[in-house]
Amino acid sequence: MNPFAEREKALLELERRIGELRAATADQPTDMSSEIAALESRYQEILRDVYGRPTAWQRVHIARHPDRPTALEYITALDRFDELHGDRYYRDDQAVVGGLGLLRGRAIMAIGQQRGRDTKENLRRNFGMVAPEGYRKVRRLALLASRFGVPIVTFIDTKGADPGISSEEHAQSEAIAQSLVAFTNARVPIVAAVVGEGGSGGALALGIADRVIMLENSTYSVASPEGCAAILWADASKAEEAAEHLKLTAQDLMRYGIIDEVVPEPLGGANRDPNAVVARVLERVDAALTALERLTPSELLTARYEKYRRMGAWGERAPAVGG
Amino acid sequence: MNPFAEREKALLELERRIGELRAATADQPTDMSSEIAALESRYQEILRDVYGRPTAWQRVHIARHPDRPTALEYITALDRFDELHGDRYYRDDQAVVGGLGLLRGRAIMAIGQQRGRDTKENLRRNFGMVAPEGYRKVRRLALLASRFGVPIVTFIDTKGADPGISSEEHAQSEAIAQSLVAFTNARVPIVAAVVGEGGSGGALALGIADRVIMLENSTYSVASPEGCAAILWADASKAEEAAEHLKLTAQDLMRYGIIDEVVPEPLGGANRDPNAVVARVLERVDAALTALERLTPSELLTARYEKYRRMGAWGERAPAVGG
Amino acid sequence: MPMPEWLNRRRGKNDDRDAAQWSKCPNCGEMLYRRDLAANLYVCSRCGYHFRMGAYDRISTIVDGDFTEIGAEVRSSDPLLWSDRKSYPAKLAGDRERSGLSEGIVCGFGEIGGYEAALGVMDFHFRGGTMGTVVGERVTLLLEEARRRRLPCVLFTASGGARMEEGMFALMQLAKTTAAVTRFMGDGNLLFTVLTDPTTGGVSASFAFQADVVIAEPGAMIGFAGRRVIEQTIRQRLPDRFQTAEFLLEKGHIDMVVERRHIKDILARLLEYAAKGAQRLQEASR
Amino acid sequence: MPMPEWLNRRRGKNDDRDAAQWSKCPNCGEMLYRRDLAANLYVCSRCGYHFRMGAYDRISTIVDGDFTEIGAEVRSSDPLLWSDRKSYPAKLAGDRERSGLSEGIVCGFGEIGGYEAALGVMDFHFRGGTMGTVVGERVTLLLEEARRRRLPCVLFTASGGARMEEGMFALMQLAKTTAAVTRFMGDGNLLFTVLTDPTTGGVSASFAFQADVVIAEPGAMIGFAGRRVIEQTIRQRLPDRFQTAEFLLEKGHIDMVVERRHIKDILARLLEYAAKGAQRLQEASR
Ligand SMILES: [Zn+2]
Ligand SMILES: [Zn+2]
Repeated sequence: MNPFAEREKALLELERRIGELRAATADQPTDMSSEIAALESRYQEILRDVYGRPTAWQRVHIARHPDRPTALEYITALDRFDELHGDRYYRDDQAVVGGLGLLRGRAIMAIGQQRGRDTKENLRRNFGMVAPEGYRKVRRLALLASRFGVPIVTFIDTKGADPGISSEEHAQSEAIAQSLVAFTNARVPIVAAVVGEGGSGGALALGIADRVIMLENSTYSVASPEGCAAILWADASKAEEAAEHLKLTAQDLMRYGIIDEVVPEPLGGANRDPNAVVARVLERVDAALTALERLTPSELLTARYEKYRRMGAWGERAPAVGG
Repeated sequence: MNPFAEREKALLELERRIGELRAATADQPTDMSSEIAALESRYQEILRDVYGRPTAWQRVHIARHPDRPTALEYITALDRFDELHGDRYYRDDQAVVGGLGLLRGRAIMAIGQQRGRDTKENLRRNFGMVAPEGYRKVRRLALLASRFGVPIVTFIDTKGADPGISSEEHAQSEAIAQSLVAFTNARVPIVAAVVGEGGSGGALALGIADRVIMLENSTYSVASPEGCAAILWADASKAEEAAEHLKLTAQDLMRYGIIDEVVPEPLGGANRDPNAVVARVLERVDAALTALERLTPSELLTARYEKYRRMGAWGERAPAVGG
Repeated sequence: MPMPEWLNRRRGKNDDRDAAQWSKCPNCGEMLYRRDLAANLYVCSRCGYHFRMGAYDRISTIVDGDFTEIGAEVRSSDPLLWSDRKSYPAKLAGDRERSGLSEGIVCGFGEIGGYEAALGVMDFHFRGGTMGTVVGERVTLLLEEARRRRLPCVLFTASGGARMEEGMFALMQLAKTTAAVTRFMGDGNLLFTVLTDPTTGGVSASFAFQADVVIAEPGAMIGFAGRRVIEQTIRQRLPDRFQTAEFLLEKGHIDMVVERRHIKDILARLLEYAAKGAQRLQEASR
Repeated sequence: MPMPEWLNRRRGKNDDRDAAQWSKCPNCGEMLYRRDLAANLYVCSRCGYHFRMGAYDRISTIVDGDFTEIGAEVRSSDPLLWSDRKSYPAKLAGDRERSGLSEGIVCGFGEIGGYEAALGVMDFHFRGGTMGTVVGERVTLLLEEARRRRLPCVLFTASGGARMEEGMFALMQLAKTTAAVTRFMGDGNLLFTVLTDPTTGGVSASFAFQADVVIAEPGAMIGFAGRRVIEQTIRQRLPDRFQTAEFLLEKGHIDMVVERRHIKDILARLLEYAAKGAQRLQEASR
């Protein structure tokens, strides 16, 4: 059970009571406004208490909240969307949704990792963990975007690439490696939005972009906190400690220059007002595309190379460590 | 049982007897030369009788002869060969053998369909019927040849593409279609040698070339005779009739301008002197490469386009049929 | 929808097919009045089964108005002087008579949802939509002209495979059309294919799957090897869904399965994305 | 083989590993005298098991003579100010001491069988060959310099994945090296990789499988997800062959499995094919 969803119950109870009181006030002559005000003040207090300054580990849970908008919420909020399927070889991996669409009148190629919104969809979508067939679909659509001349917009939300037997048998490494190549080479603008969890190479396979935006409570990391704890201390239960070490929050990554923009969420997380969050993210994607649209393909490629060329901290640019 | 292999038995028996007589003559003073001459004359007579002017259907059997040199005989006769494996996705299809090698000091990418030389190899090689994984290997190696800047040499020997369930499930059509694209686009010279059966699109997937050579008794056709008979008359047993209709011999195809050169075989077929045939084919491949080598990549691509652009018979170039 | 004049002109000989007033749906058995069936784009009003559709009927449902045919003058010759139960020229003449078509594909230019495009439509009623020199030549002419005019191209496929009676000339059409497709696409032009029932053999293994976006009609049988060949090889019956459009979608081979009544819309939308993309590129290069 | 001077110079701190005179083969249990093992390129003389090999040892078996190192001055910083049981700088210092290496990869230029090439060799003894900013930067510098000099590049991989202590900076090295690989290859330069035990995670999912030809050593474990992670996910033990080089060859992922003693030869032959191809192209263009 998601601990944040648990804590929300107190809030939802308060919300219900405030609603009831308001309804009662409307019908009756009794003045209940002071009671309502008191409850609302308590409500705000809990809200700030619970959500005000979430720790990295708390943000991991907000990012995983079952009611947080998934990639499909963004994609279906486009003016239009025509889904394209398959890797052309073996399978249509439903952990990835992609296709052509219109965003505020602009043609785009939208690609997202879809984790599912209920148990049935979770299974069908493999919890958003993409298999090689999915990354090959991503690669194909990225190449297709260049052929159409339309920008690529990705919605990142995955714990990581699928770690199953058949994914290894079908060359998961190759699939991710070639997706990275396709994004590096795409002759069209790319905007990536980390809307949930951004886990490891499985996320980066959709994440090489001219502009990377991240929701305030999304996370993006070299490994999931559980994975990191298992790797370093052979103890996945130390995930909370790992989460703090990994600097996986939007704020940290903004400071490091690894992402370009943080998109605010309502207090309590995107799940508390999904429509507004979806609209805000699409608005920021649109703004990013407007800025990028002026660049020629070769200017884009040069700028993209320079951007990733700088990523790291060594030599004269950063103090060396130790001897 | 291959009917040609059956008929050979009489010849092999004669060969044995001539050999015995010769051995006897060498040891003894008796003059047996007239007996030997008689036997040899009879031998030549049978040879001409059996093999002199084979019909199209007979050539189909010569092309399928179990002792006819397979692709690997040509490949292992190269000065050097380093096999490259796999489609990078799912499987290394052993019905295709490909890799880099040296032919008379020239670096080439050699790719062949390998049907197998005994029951065990037949199974491992799927009788030279290539699956999508194999055509994706072919495509990958053709692209790799352009990256290395080395010419492509193919050895065609297949009844046709593998018609199994998993081949359809893994997109056989797409695999062949993309192999055709890779050969069309290759920026290096391509020489194709039809050394056995050239069956349908499954053969053409290795057959788009700047120069196509064909052994005298090889066949190359739009469908196997059995397949053609099944399609047209719903009766595969009418294969012999289909073979005559299909114009699948090297002589016919040379006349039509569909191939560029016929390489002679010894009387009785390539199986009667495999080493000489292998050497002769490699010599002709080498000559073709020498001629093509002078062309720049763009000259090659233009000439290749023009060559296939002309293939067909319509409009002003050929009398229209009927109304 | 008013019938454009060019359609009526080309349709004449087709009318004998309309003589049969009723058609039985091969899927659900419903008896369908032929005029209603035509009005419903040859889709069974009861079960949605997609009947095979004639090339000119198809074109009239796809283009906005005018359609300028090209390559109609290209006719088959008989390079192999083929004759089995019947001579090849006699077979061709019979099919011309029955189908009202000059060959297995109709090619030309028109507008789709306001976007100009090249359009080629194969017709199974002519020699089973087999790929021969005329189909290959017309597709090539269409792609060459579309390339000159920098227009996207849409090809509807319907094919039982290669045309045996043209032997290796038929097989070589795979090479020729691939060369044309490759030049066309290599210049940045977009190719869309719509696979209709059936799309097999050489057509399937060439332009059908060389396109940028591959669409299929519901229930269409699509594959390289024919069902019968596979069943003979494996000596067992194949499941009904095998090689259907829906099966291929699941296996990742095609982009989408689209009902016939939505195909024009989706093509127009693809052309719109392409037009917007081309415009964006042009503006960025200024 | 006489030890080149540059190798002795760089090897100093490595010698403590030689203190243990005997090594036990993890495959067959044979006790191997360490000097013999080194002479046999760290391959078990009894069963052929390939031990992990140090970067400088490897380089000495691959290059003909001189090796000019580049990027050695690039050192890790501690961008996340990481400290768990130990600080990150302390971990690095420990590994430097133990391995005699400044970081997880050694890059430079030399000749292989007479052909000049760029060469990068990862070493599992330094932080498990993890991909961090220094590995990423050195690979990038190597590819950029190779591109300037129009030389092919050979990369030996050995990696347990990404370096946790550098967080997202480590992950971004996949993007950075991919950018470098893409530019390098985009100009027509050839990249060859040799995957040694183990090659997993980010290195596997970037340059290891972006190369033109992918070679692997016998028995090497290669994959994206680690064995333990998969076993935990599926809750069952994996077969021993899973993710071995031989398994991947069968699955079509890699071009060849080559014994260590033949790797220099095969690389020289690939470089020869490339040189002949380049010469041919040059002559044709004249
Ligand atoms: Zn029906
Ligand atoms: Zn051992």
